[in-house]
Parts: sequence; structure tokens; C-alpha cells
Amino acid sequence: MLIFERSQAGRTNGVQLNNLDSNTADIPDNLRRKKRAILPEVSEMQAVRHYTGLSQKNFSIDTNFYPLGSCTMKYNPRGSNKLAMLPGFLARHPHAPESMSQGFLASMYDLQEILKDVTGMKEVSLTPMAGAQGEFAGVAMIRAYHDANNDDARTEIIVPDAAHGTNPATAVMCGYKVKEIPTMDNGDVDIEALKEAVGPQTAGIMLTNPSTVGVFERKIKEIAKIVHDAGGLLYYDGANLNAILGKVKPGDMGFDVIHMNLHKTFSTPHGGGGPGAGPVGVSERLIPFLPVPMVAKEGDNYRWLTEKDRPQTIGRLSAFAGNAGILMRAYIYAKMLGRDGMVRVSEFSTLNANYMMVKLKEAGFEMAYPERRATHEFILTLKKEAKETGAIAMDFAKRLLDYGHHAPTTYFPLLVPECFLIEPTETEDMATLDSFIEVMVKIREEAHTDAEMVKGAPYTMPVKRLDDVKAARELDLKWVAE
Amino acid sequence: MLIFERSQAGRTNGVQLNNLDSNTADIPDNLRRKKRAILPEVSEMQAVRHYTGLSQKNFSIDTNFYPLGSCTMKYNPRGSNKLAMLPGFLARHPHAPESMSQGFLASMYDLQEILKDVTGMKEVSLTPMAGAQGEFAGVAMIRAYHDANNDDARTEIIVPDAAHGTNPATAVMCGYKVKEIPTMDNGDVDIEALKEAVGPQTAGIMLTNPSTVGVFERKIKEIAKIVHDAGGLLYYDGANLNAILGKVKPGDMGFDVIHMNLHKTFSTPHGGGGPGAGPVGVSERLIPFLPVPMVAKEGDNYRWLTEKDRPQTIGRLSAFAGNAGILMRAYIYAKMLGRDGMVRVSEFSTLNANYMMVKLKEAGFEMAYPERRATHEFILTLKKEAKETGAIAMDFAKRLLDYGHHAPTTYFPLLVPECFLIEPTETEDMATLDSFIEVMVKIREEAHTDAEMVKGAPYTMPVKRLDDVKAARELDLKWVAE
Amino acid sequence: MPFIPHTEEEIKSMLDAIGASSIEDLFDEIPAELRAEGLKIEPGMSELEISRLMNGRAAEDGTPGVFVGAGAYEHHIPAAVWEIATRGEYYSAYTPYQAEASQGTLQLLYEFQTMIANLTAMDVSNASLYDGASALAEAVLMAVRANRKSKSKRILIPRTVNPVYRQVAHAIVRNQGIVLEELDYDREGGHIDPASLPAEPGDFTALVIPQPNFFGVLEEVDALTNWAHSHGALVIGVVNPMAMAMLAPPGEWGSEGADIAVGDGQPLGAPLSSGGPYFGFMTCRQQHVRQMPGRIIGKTVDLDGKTGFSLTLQAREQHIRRSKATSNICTNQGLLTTAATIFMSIMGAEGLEQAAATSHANTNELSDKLAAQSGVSKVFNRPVFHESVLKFDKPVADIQGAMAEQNIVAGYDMAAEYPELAGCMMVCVTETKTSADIDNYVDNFKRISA
Amino acid sequence: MPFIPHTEEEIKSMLDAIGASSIEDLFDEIPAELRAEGLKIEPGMSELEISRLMNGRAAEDGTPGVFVGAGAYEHHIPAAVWEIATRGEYYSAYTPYQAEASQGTLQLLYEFQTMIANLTAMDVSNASLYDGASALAEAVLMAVRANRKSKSKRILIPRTVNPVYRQVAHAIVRNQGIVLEELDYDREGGHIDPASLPAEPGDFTALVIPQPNFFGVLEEVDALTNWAHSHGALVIGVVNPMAMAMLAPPGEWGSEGADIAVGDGQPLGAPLSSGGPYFGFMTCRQQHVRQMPGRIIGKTVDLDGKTGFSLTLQAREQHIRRSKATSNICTNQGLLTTAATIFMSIMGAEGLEQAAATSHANTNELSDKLAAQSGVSKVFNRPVFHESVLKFDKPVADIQGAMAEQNIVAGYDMAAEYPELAGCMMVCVTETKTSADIDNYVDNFKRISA
Ligand SMILES: Cc1ncc(COP(=O)(O)O)c(C=O)c1O
Ligand SMILES: Cc1ncc(COP(=O)(O)O)c(C=O)c1O
Repeated sequence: MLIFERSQAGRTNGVQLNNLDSNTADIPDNLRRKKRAILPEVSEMQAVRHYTGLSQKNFSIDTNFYPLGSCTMKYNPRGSNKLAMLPGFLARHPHAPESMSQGFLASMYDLQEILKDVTGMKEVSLTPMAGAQGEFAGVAMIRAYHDANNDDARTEIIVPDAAHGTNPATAVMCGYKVKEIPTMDNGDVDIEALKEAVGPQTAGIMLTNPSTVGVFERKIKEIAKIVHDAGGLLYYDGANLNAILGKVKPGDMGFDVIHMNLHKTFSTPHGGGGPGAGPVGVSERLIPFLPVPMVAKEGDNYRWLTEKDRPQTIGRLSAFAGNAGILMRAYIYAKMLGRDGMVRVSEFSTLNANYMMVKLKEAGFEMAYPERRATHEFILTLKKEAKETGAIAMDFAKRLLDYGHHAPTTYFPLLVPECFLIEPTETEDMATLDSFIEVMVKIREEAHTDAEMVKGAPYTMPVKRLDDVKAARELDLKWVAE
Repeated sequence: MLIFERSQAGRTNGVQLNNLDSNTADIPDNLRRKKRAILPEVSEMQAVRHYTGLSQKNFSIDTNFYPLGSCTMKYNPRGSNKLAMLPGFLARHPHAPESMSQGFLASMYDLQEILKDVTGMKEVSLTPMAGAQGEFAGVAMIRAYHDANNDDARTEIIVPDAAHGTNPATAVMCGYKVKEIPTMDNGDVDIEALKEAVGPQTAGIMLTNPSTVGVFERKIKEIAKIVHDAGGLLYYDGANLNAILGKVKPGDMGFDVIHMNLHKTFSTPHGGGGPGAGPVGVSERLIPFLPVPMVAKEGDNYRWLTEKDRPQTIGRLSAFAGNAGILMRAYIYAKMLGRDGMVRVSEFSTLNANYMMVKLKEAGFEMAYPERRATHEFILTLKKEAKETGAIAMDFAKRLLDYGHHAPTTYFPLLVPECFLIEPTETEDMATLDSFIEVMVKIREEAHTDAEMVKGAPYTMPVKRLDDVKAARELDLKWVAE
Repeated sequence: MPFIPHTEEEIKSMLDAIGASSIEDLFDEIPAELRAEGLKIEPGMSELEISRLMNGRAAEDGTPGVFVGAGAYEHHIPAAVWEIATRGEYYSAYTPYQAEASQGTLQLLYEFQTMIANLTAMDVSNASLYDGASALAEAVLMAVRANRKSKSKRILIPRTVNPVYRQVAHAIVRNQGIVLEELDYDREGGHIDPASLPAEPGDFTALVIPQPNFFGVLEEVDALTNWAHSHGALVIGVVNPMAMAMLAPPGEWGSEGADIAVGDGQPLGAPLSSGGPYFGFMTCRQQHVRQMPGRIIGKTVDLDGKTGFSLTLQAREQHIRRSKATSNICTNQGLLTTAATIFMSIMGAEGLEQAAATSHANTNELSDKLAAQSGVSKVFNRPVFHESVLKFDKPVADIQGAMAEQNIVAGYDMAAEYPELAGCMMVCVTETKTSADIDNYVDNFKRISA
Repeated sequence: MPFIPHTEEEIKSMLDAIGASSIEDLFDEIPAELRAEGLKIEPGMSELEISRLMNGRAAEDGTPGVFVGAGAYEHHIPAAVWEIATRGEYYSAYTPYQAEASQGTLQLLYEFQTMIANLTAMDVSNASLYDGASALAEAVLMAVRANRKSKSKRILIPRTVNPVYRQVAHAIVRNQGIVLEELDYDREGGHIDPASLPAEPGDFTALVIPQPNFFGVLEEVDALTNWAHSHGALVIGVVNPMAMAMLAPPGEWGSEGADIAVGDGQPLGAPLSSGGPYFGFMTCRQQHVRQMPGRIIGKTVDLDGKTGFSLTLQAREQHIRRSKATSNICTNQGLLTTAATIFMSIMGAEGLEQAAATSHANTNELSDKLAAQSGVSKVFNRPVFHESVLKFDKPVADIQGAMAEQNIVAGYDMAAEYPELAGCMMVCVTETKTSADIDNYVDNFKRISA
């Protein structure tokens, strides 16, 4: 039932009304709203009951194993939430003077410093509001750099075919053409293809390392050289940074610019779709172009860095300074981890992934890159199962829900048929991993004995399988009173 | 699965450990614990997931209609919770000096004043920690009063047979014998029986008004006179105070002492079994006996009243000053209601109850007191249905759960066979009441067509009907490792 | 180990299963020369320790009296909003890709879309964008895609639009050859005077109309909308959603209504929180829905014909369309739309209206009282909505500084973005303030000006 | 209308259904002469208004440095504890009378019982009582029921038991002819010297043993337990549950262990909160379980044989047994046991141990540093646990007052309850304090004594 269907004309929530007859006579009639907007008219309890009830229809990290590859669904510490929501932080207006903002600015400054250390980059700007905006900032900086050098022949960005969709979409938003290069059977970038692809038209390359196929790009130094020699810059998509924290630094691999998905690696909540935070870090030569504002420390004092300090900045990407409350959560998380905790993230996420990969392999599942180590994630292909039983990866995914596990990422990257990209993360315990593996074996058995049943899954969710085609064809995007 | 079954020896929650090697060498060996207590060894995420999952197995006001008669399950405003949990309140140590406690003391003082106004009593002590402790305080004061008068022949407390179990149990705790008097067919106390019961042995009478059978005791003035004339005092069980807020005051009815269940009338959370708050209010003559501490205002200053100020007090009932955080919530709620809101509580809880009663009567259900107005609650008897179909009140109750409504109070008061004591409260909307009525009709149909099915209910809960006999016979009260 | 559940025994048995002798072995594909030497950051803190640190920092910033808006507004948020929104099931869920296991979030977002579409009186809404500023950038890009008749990629954007919004839009669209052309405002009215618009503006793709504008001044939205439409341009409204409870919504501007409306959802349940997270919203006419960026939820049915909700029109999005997507946007502000949906449900239209009206009246009260002081005057003569620009004889920075010492955030200094408004400060007083607070402001002001 | 969902139309149609012309009619059974004239309290406040009021009051009391225990201890509480405990499904549920719809609370309480029984090393636990003080009263009543051999109703209770606990026990049990007879303590040790116990104490029903005692001093629990048992009396332990992570638990005292153990659960996840809500716990030997007051949860099976949990042994309780019940207790501290269960799960035994050990060491640090000042000395020479009584030359009230001005709650004045300890103050320093905090205390102390 929709909240609108619980609504009753004339119902109000007295305790949220100010009971004031405020004078608004100065607003001219022609600019006034004529008819009240249709919003729910429910009591506070009705709203609480409705949205509490709805919440229970969700899977979430707080209730389920959620091994979504690339998305990094790990425990979101409640301490981060509570502390980021301290009244003093929530009450701070973004235009409050610096003298009234030292606690906040100190935290942002410290976070910049932490991110510099873990990425090996020279400077960091926190302002991008998610990974994709970080990518935008990064590629825009690459462009600004070439523009500053009057190097306007560089019109192409190279992107591996396995890349996340945000990569090519970002390149286009920055006015670039996208040149795709293939991934080899062993999961590495095809170096020969890369050599052919680069040239004076190359503005740069966008890479994820570990890559989106769940392996570490071993030839990264060679790739860096090829691109740099051609005059291009290297962009690092930090979605998988959690796999290498404290082990390798993107700066050391030769990257010029990097974004970090703090909502992944630094475990801020995904909130059913955000908010995120996508800070960018750069090597020396891109410093002038970083988006503003940033935070500087002068003596014991913190202050904003703006266009005045950075005249070559690519500019601003948000009305204020990005998703500050999310940056706070990331900062708190980083402080709780500290030096050793950072390394443990990469170590135990890698341990968990390799354990699952080996166990699933033993159980007879086929890996996309069987010769490779898993990083923090790995890819399994169900093409054999699909062929033998007719139950495809999507069916396995839906059936997993019935067993209480969220499905891994399906059909990404696109180059591996019927694939599951599985990322357990470091916060899951062995018993949970074993349970997932057991369930996978069980579903395969079910597919062999009763494929139709598996293809009809799920059965235990609030709804059965949904008709996405109808959703797109007969668009119904808002409730309208009958 | 129990939390202990998720436990794994050697697992710790690093972020909650202080990582300190504290010196405790001064504690002698013979007084030290030898073996670590078996507590869960789970990660924070495991605990969060476990207890989030468990919570979803509960019905609650935030998720379901919960018309438990006498218990008053109404909306617990989230504002009360948030404000009572402000850091400044949570951090206050009960032994903090008065100079550091004025904000807290002011709130408690104001609450005392509000409760005096709504009950018509002369003074109020907030310290009892629930209704039953308020009852204890009240009856203990009656005893202290007689003792102070050297009137030691008074050994009996009169209690109607419909009274809540805490009433007779309390009388006994105060060293009294309990004399039961019957309830008449119209729901009123049997005045003739009362007249016979009173005498020089009468210490007092405990009454609930509206009574536990859901009607207003019309002869209350006469009852008061009879008991007072016999030298006894009148105790008012305030569990149903919500029914008469702003309409009648117990003080005006002639009561000498009253407890209030703030967790009912003032909508503090029931928390799966508490905490409550059971302040007591008294007429002039019992003031000296009130339990301490209380709060006094002197000029602009607030201070504690203790044994020093009240040498005749019955004493203390808790280590500090009762369930302070719950009193805070009640205070905040009372302030939000204010003068008019208080009256609306009684008006709309009464409207809802009468509406349901009439509608259920129309639908053919039998009322225990069909000639009477419902107060904020009313009693329906399913004895006809039980006889005709074999499905008893308990079966109806369990089947209601399948339809998403919590069952009303069943088999209380004991004098009405197969009864439901139904209290919708003022915070439920008409559509919800209609839905409950509809479901009742449906269940009755089911009972007629398939009684076995109804007797097997519920079917949609996390467990089917539980074996209470086994629970009591083969006691298993804690988990033990195998 | 913080957040890691592994026991020594489990680690051993997992390594055995893998056939590795140490966790270190699992990193053997990383070239040795790349391996980091370890981090320099400090050791980890316990929750107790970080609590002490953060409590200290929060206390340092305190909870001042806020009398500034300029894009972020301190409205009362019912306690229920965040107590529900931070329930783990909302807080710690991912984007609802597996619809059957995400009906909570999906239905909520469908309700959100309905509420925002109704508030703006537009046909359809998406399920959020990052913030108001970036939403304007997306609206510009969308207008260029949607207005196929216009070839100029020329967007007219008044200077009365929030200056940072304009900067953000510029930063985001500039690389695609789109030109943002400023329209200057009327110095008396603080608005875009329709009479000043050129009769022959040449080809342009869209006109941006703010309501209220950055100065709080109300624009003549009907005339502006009709003018743009008469020249074949689209209209992009930039609105404050709280104001929509009182002001004519973009869907009703002029004879045909705006084509796209965007804004920042912050007033709908997001705490000030140093500027974020907030959320951007975007609504449009039905015919443009396939050009809309961001996630969109649709109603559908399951195998049994039961109603359900899922992400729809995904063929616009980057994960399907890659370089041909309407935007690169992926993760955005889910949790904030959750809070906003609960907020709007609890407040209702009447609650929004009262909050808006009280804020408006409070701002008038303060600006009237200030303007009654010598050396202070109102800058614009047009009607405003809950924001007001005042001119002071005394330097604005001095006023701000002195008021800060009284724990008051006094206002927004106009000089940086509007050199012609040097000496001017903009104030905003929401419903969270009482007359006593306003008098306290004025008293302090008098003291520091004396 | 605050919290009332009725619309005018609904009210009308409900009244029509009832056949009443106004809501007022529904009160027609109340005799007219009793009708109240209305209330004098103030009109209602909106949530915004009450927020302002309460924020102001909370700020007034502030967040001082707390260096006092004496029955309430400021321990760190992981954020997860109350974020989960205040989920509506726990927060707004009733006592789990309908077991099938309350498995969440019921299983949690079964887990709670296990944890508390394990912490105290006793056989069984109930699901809570009001607080530690009233739990002691209930334990006394229970001992009288359980010890059928003793007829005296005479309970020996050391003066080292928290004085308020003794007062509460007295207030609650006095009307039943039960006598609480005090045992005096050793002035040097601050404990009950086993050597001082009478060889022929006469019939007594039970001995109460605190551990640690109110002074923080450790009692010789083994000797005391054996002495009581040798005289046919039961032993009631009163313990701090956090201390149980380090100290021998009541179940292991003497050769047979205590018979009943009670205490206040506050250290297990309850914030100080001005003294409540906390919770009392009670554990006992299996053979006494039917004498136990309060709710008890048992494990059982459902119709399909699946494990489930329900309230059990209800025949002890007032709602079944009425005047013959073991206690009148009904509603008690459910939400606090919920928090405590989550707290213990997250902390684990090791977490409790560390918190206890750090508190202990911190208290020693402070009391050593204070005792090193001139005019200050430790009062007792026996080992303590995380609480320490010190004697001062300067009046205690002056110290408390001067420290309060430095935002420090300095300690507990012993004089009121122990006249012989006039001039003494008891301090307690939990793990929430650092050495810097302790030094700050000492520095302030030096300054004010100078
Ligand atoms: C590999 C990769 N790159 C980029 C992104 C985009 O990040 P965001 O969703 O924060 O915009 C994602 C996340 O979905 C990703 O997995
Ligand atoms: C009529 C009546 N009296 C007394 C009580 C006891 O109150 P409490 O549960 O707060 O101890 C109750 C509540 O259950 C009740 O309904």
C-alpha cells in the first residue's frame, strides 16, 4: 500500500505545525500557488509505521550477506554514523565563518592527509560527491592540463572493454571520444592493442586496478610508460582501492589522477543508492587543476582554499563542499582503522575472496580467470550451468535471495558470459562464506532437477519476479489519484 | 540461531577494546575470576545483524495495530526519545551536585506539577519505577498513615474481583490480607457487598476507574463515602487514567492516593516489557509519607527533597530517583500535548473504543457489558463462538496475528469468559479500526467453516503455536554449550 | 581486529584451503617493486577514543544561531525522520538492483517521485541527483539533448541564479561546447525585468529561471516562461522545494509551464551538516523523460500480477549505455531522498506551508527591524521569499566577525560574487527562530554598531 | 491535532455509527458533579518548540567530567547498542505475551538470561527487575520464601552494602515482618572481617554479601559464604556485573557458591541518565527458580517441532497467582536488558574485562595521585575494585563545589550515610578517562587546595 493510499484529506500532524498565523500578504497573488500540492496527509504514527514496514522489505548489510562485486558492501560502523550526526556537526551552516568551523575543517584536513598517504598522491580534494563525479573531476583535470599546454589534439580517452560504465560516460561528458581496448583471456589489458591505440590524439587512459575482472593488472608499469610516452595521462578508478590498501599505492604505479569511492573503501553507508563521496588525488603536475574548495592548515588554523588560491582549478562541483557528512563518516572510519587496520582491509578482503574462489572451484564452478589469484573479488561464470539446465545467472541470483543471501553483481563486466562478480569483503566471517558456497551448490542441484523452479525464483520475497519489460513499456512513474 | 551459536572462540571486537595493559596486580588471586565467563564472541557486524534480524520478528506499535486492553499501546513519539537522549541528559550522573542539575531538576519539577493538575492530587512523587511499584508506594503510604495514627487493627485491603493481579499482590507485599468483592453484571462494583466488606479492619480499597472491565464506575462517590466512613482510604490504580484525562480527576472522585502508569497514559515506550514509570499522587493527609526523593523549587532554584525534609516518608524505592529517562520522555510528551491535547487523549481514545464496540456489536459479536458506554476500552466475549465452533478466544487471538493485528488482551479480567479486552487508543485511525473489525468477522467465518485451521493459527509468524506446557515442564532457561 | 571477524584458527584453515602459507602470499601477483612500505598515518583508535576526539571537535564548532540561507536552510526536522532513515535496512542497503529484495527502497522512491512531481506540478521526477548545483548542470545538458530544434547550445542564465550553481554548471558543461550566457538583473528590483528582454534574442536552447532567485526576490516567472517558449527555447526552473508550498510551481508557469525543474532538496529534511549530503531533484514533462539523467523507479507487476516496483528506463544509464548514457551519474543521494520522503509524509503540504510561511514572516521581521536602524537599508524593492539583501554602512566582514563572537552566523556577504553589491549582506530566518531570537540579533547588532 | 489522526469527516461518521451527537456524549456515564473544569497546564508545544526547551536544559547541565560512581558508572557504550535497541520493533513492543509475535524479544531475553547466568556463574537468571536496590529487596523476600528451615525472617546485611540499597530493601520488606540486621565493618579494612563474625549467630535466613562493597573494597566472599551456609542461611550476593569480568563470581564463592545473586545492570550499556532507567538482575540456583520474582523466558518448540521461546513459570506471577504471587512486579526494564544483551554481545568477555581493568587502574591512578597530596589519605587498607574512599583535610562540600566550577563531578560525600566517615569522599574513574583527565583533576584539586 502506498503512503498516498493511507492519506485522508484534512489530516494533519499537529505537533509538527507551528500554529502560527504568519503574515505572507506581501507575496503577490500571481506568484502564489493556487492549489495545495498533493502530499500524504497521514499522522506521524502512520508515517512511522509505513516506512518501518517498508524498510523490512529490504535486504541490507545489517540483515544479509551482500557480496556485490565492485560495490563493496561491508559493515558500516554505527559509531561513524553516531559521531557524524553529533548536534555540533549537523548544526554547522556551510557559510559559517572559518572561526566557527575549526572542528569541522580540522577533520576534513586530516582526511585529506590520510587519503594522500594511502594513495601516494600529492594532493587531495574532497569535493566530488560520488565516484562518477570524482571521475569527472579527474578527466576534466586531464583535459585542463592538456589545454594549459595548448595540446588540443588530444581528443581520445582509452578505456578497457571491462571498465565500469561510468568511465566511458565520464569521458564523453568531458568532451572526449572513447577508444575501447580489449581484455585478454588472462584478465590483463591487451598491451599490443594499447600500443596501437595510443598516439598524439590520446588524452589519457582510465584504468581500475585491481581491474573490474577481479585481478591485479600486473603490467601496470608498462602501461603507464606506454601512455605517458604518448603524452597521455593515467586515470585510476579507485572503486577497488580496498583491495590494495597499504599494499600498493596508485601513485607508485604511475597514475596521475585517482578518485576514491569512500562509500566503498571507507565504508560509509550506501543508503539504498547513496550518498557517496569521491575525493580525487593527483600527482604533482595536476595540483593546480584540483576542484575547490579544499582545506589548508596554517599554523594551528584551518581555512578554505578557493579559486583565489587555485586560479587554474577546474572549478566547483557542488554548491558547497561535497557530501560533508559522508566525508566525516569516512574520516571516523579511517581513524578507527589507523595504520594497521588499513592494511587488514586489503588482507582480509583478499583472503575471503580467495577462499570463496577456491571453494567454489572445488565445488565444480567455473572461474573466469582460473589461473589468477583473486583480489578482493573474483568472477565466476555460469555458462555451463546455463547451457545444461537453462537456468541462467539471473535465475541463480534470484534463487539466492530465497536463501537469504543477496546476489553478487550479475552480468558485469559484460565480457564474461553469465557471470557473477563476487566480493565478500573483510567483514564477513567464514561461516557466512561457507553458507553461500553451500547454497550455490544446492541451487545448481535444483537447476538440474527442477530448472523451472529456479527460473521462477524468488518465492520468499515480498514480491515474486518482477516484470521489468512492462515497467519500461507502460511507464508508471508516479501515483495519481483515481 | 542463538548469538552463542554464531560465536567463535578467540573472536574479538577490536574497536571496542582499549588495547591497554592495565595494571590489576593489586587484586588478590583468591578473589579473582578463574575462568572467563562464556559470553558471545562475535564481531560488531554479527551482533548488529543478529539483533536487527531478531527485531524483525516482533510485532510493535511501530509496525502493527496493537489493541492490548489495559496496556495502552499508542504511538510513542520519536521526539520524546530523541530529546530524552540528548547528550546533556545522558551524561548527568545521579550524584552530580544540584548546581550542575538544574535543567534536569526543572523538568522533573514541571512534571510533578503537570501530574498534580491532571490528577487533582496535592503532591506527586515521581520515583516509583512502574505501575506495580507505584501501587506498592500507595498501599505502603496507606499503611504508614494508619500506623501513624496507631490504628493497627486495619489488616485488610478490599479489591474487586476484576482487579489487575498487581493489586492483590501489592496488598500482600504491604502485609495486608486481600478481601475480594464481586463485580455486578452491569460492570459496577457491588455496593452491597462492599458495605458488608468494610469495617474497622479495612485499611483501604484499591480501585481502577474506568475499571478493568472497561466501564466508568458510576457510584464512585458512594464507594468513597462507604470506605472513608469505615476509616479506610481509597487507592486509585491509574492504569486507565488515559480514559479520563481532563474529564474527571481522581482527586475529585475522593481518592487519597493514586499511581499513574506514565508508560501508558504518557506514552513512554513499553520496550518489550519496560521500563515504566509509576509516579504517585496523594491527597493532603498522605503528603508526609510520599516516597523520596522529590523535587522542590525555591525561588529560581530546584533542589532535591529527601528524608530530611520528609521524616515520615515510606522511604526510597530505587537507588536514585526512579526511571529518570522515562520521566523525561513523559514530560516531553506532556508538554507536546498541553492543556488541550490532554483532553483529546481521553476524547479520542473513547471515540475509537465506542466506535469499535458498536461496529463489532453490529457485526454480531457479544459485548460483556452491552448496556454500557465503552470508555477507552471494552470487553467482548467469544463464548458463543467457542461453544459453536470450538475455536476459543486464544485461537481468535492467534489467528489475528496472521492478519497483521496484535491480539487484544485475552482472558483478563478473569470474570468474563473467553474475553477480549480491546483498547484501540487515540492514535489509531478509522481505517485501521475497520480493518480489525473486518478481520474479526472473517475469523469467525473461518471458525465456522474450518475450526481446526483457526485452532492451528498462527501460520505466518516466525514460529507456529508454541508449546507452553513443555516450556514450563522441561525448563530450559539458558543456553549451554554441547 | 577492528571490524574483522576472523579468528586465528579460521585464518589458518582458510589459508590451508587456498593452499597459501600466509595472507602475504595472496598478493604475489603484485610486482615487488610496486609494493608499498607501509603507511605513515597514526595507529587506529578505539570507538571510545574517536568519540572523545569527535565530541571535542563538534563542541568546538558549537551550535550557533544561524541567520543565513544562501542555498542551505535550517528547518526543523521531526525526530522520526532520521530515526527511521538510519534504520539499517535503509542505511546499509545498496542501490536497488535486485528489485525483489529491495521493495522497501523502491516503493519509497516511487512515493518520492510522486511527491516531488506534485510539489513542482511537473509530470515526472527522477529519484535524485547529487545536489541542486549539479542538478542545474544536468538540466542544461538535458535541455541540449531535448531541444532538437535549437542548434546553438546557448543557454541563457540570469545572474540572479545562485552564483555557485552557475559556476558548477559551467565547470560541468563547458567541455561539451555549451555556452552559458548571463542575463543581468534589474538593480532596483533584484529580478530579471521581462521588459528588458531582447525581442530578437537569436537561437537559444533554454532559459533558466530561479524562483525565488538567489536574492530571495521573486521573479516574474509567467512572463519569462512565455518569452522563452515564444522563441523555441525550453525553460528550466530552479526552485526551492519548501517555497513550492507557497509559490506557483514551475509546472504552472506561463501558459505551458516549465519544461524541466531542478533544485536542492535540502530544505526537505536534510540537516545543514556543513553543506552536505543534500540531494538534487529533477522533474520534467513526460515527453522528455527519456532524456532525464539519474535513476527512475517504475511501477510494475510480479509473476502473480501483484504490484511491485523496479528501476526502469535503465537504457538511459551508464551501466547499460556506457558512452551514450544521458549522464555518468551512478551512486547519488538515496539516503537523503529516504529522509525527504519521510519528512514530506510527516509534514504534509500544510506543514511545509506553515514552515515556509513562518520562515518568510521571520525574515521580514528581521529585515524590517534591521532596515529601521540607521546605516541599514533594504537593497531591492520587489517582493521576496524568506531571504533579504540589506546594505550596511559598516563593513560586512566586521559585522560578521562581531556577531560570530556572540555565537551568531549573521548573514552572507554579497561582495565576493556581486562586486556591485559590496557592503551588502543577505539574511534568512527560518521557522526555527523566535521573535526573541530576532530581537537578540538586533540588539547585538545595535551594540556592535554603537 | 497532535498524535490524533481523525479528520472532521471521520469523527462525524464515527459518531453517526455510535449514534452520538458529540464526543462529549460518550462521557455521559460520568456523574456531572465529578466533571473537571479543564486543566491549568500550559498549551501544547510543537516538536520544534519542545526541542528548543529541552536542548536548552540539556545544555544547562552540560557534559561534565564524571569522577564518581557510588552505584552508577560511566562506561563507554558502543554506538550500535542504542541504535539497535531503539529500533521501533524493540522500543515500541509490549511485554511478549503473544509469544509467536514476539520471538525477537523472547529470544533476546533468553540470550540475556544466559549471559547474566554465565557472568555470575549461577544456574538461572530472570529477565530483569527494576534496579539493583529493589532487586536486593526482592532477593530478601525470595530468601525468606526459599529458606524454609529458617523461621526468623532475619537477614544479616553488612553496612558495606550500598546504603540506599539497604534503605530500599527496608522500605519494601518491612511490612512483612522481615528484619534487616546490620553487620558493622572493619574500620581499617573497610570490609566485613570474617574473624569478627559470631560463632553463634542464632537463626538467620540469609546473609547479604556485596562484592565489591560500597566502598569499592573487596570482601572475603569465600569465608563469608561458608560461614552463612554453615548456619543454615542462604547467601545473597550483590555484585557489579562489570566487575564480574575480573572477580570471582557468586556462583563460585565458598564451597557451594551463593544461592541468589543480584545487582544493577547499569554498567552493561545503560547511560548514566540521571540515575535511570537502569535494570536489576537476579540469578539463583536451579532449586530456587520457582521462588524467583519477575519474568522468565524458556525455550520450547512449536507445533512443527521448531525451536521457539516463551514466557514460562508464569504461575509465579501476579497476573496468574494474584495475592499468592512471588512479587507484584509487572512492567520492568525490558528495553535496558535489550541494550545490555547487545552490549555484552559486542563487548564480549574480553571487552568487559578490559573496561573493568582500565577503570580499576584509572581509579588507582587518581587515588594514588590524590593520596600523595598533603592533607589527603586513603581510608582503607584492603584491595579495592575501581572505587576508592579518601580522607581530606578540607571539607568535602568545598572540594565538590570548587571542582563543579571546573566542570568536574569530584566524588561522593560519605558523611551523610556514614557519619564516622565525615571528611571522606569516594572517587571512581572509568575507562572513559585518560591520564590527562586524571592529571587535570589533580591539577584542579591542587589549585583549589592551595
Ligand atoms: C568500477 C567502478 N567505477 C566507478 C563506479 C562509480 O562510482 P559511484 O557509484 O560512486 O559514482 C563504480 C560504482 O558503482 C564502480 O564499481
Ligand atoms: C490495571 C492495571 N493495574 C496495574 C498495572 C501494573 O502496572 P505496571 O505494569 O506498570 O507495573 C497494569 C499494567 O499492566 C494494569 O493494567
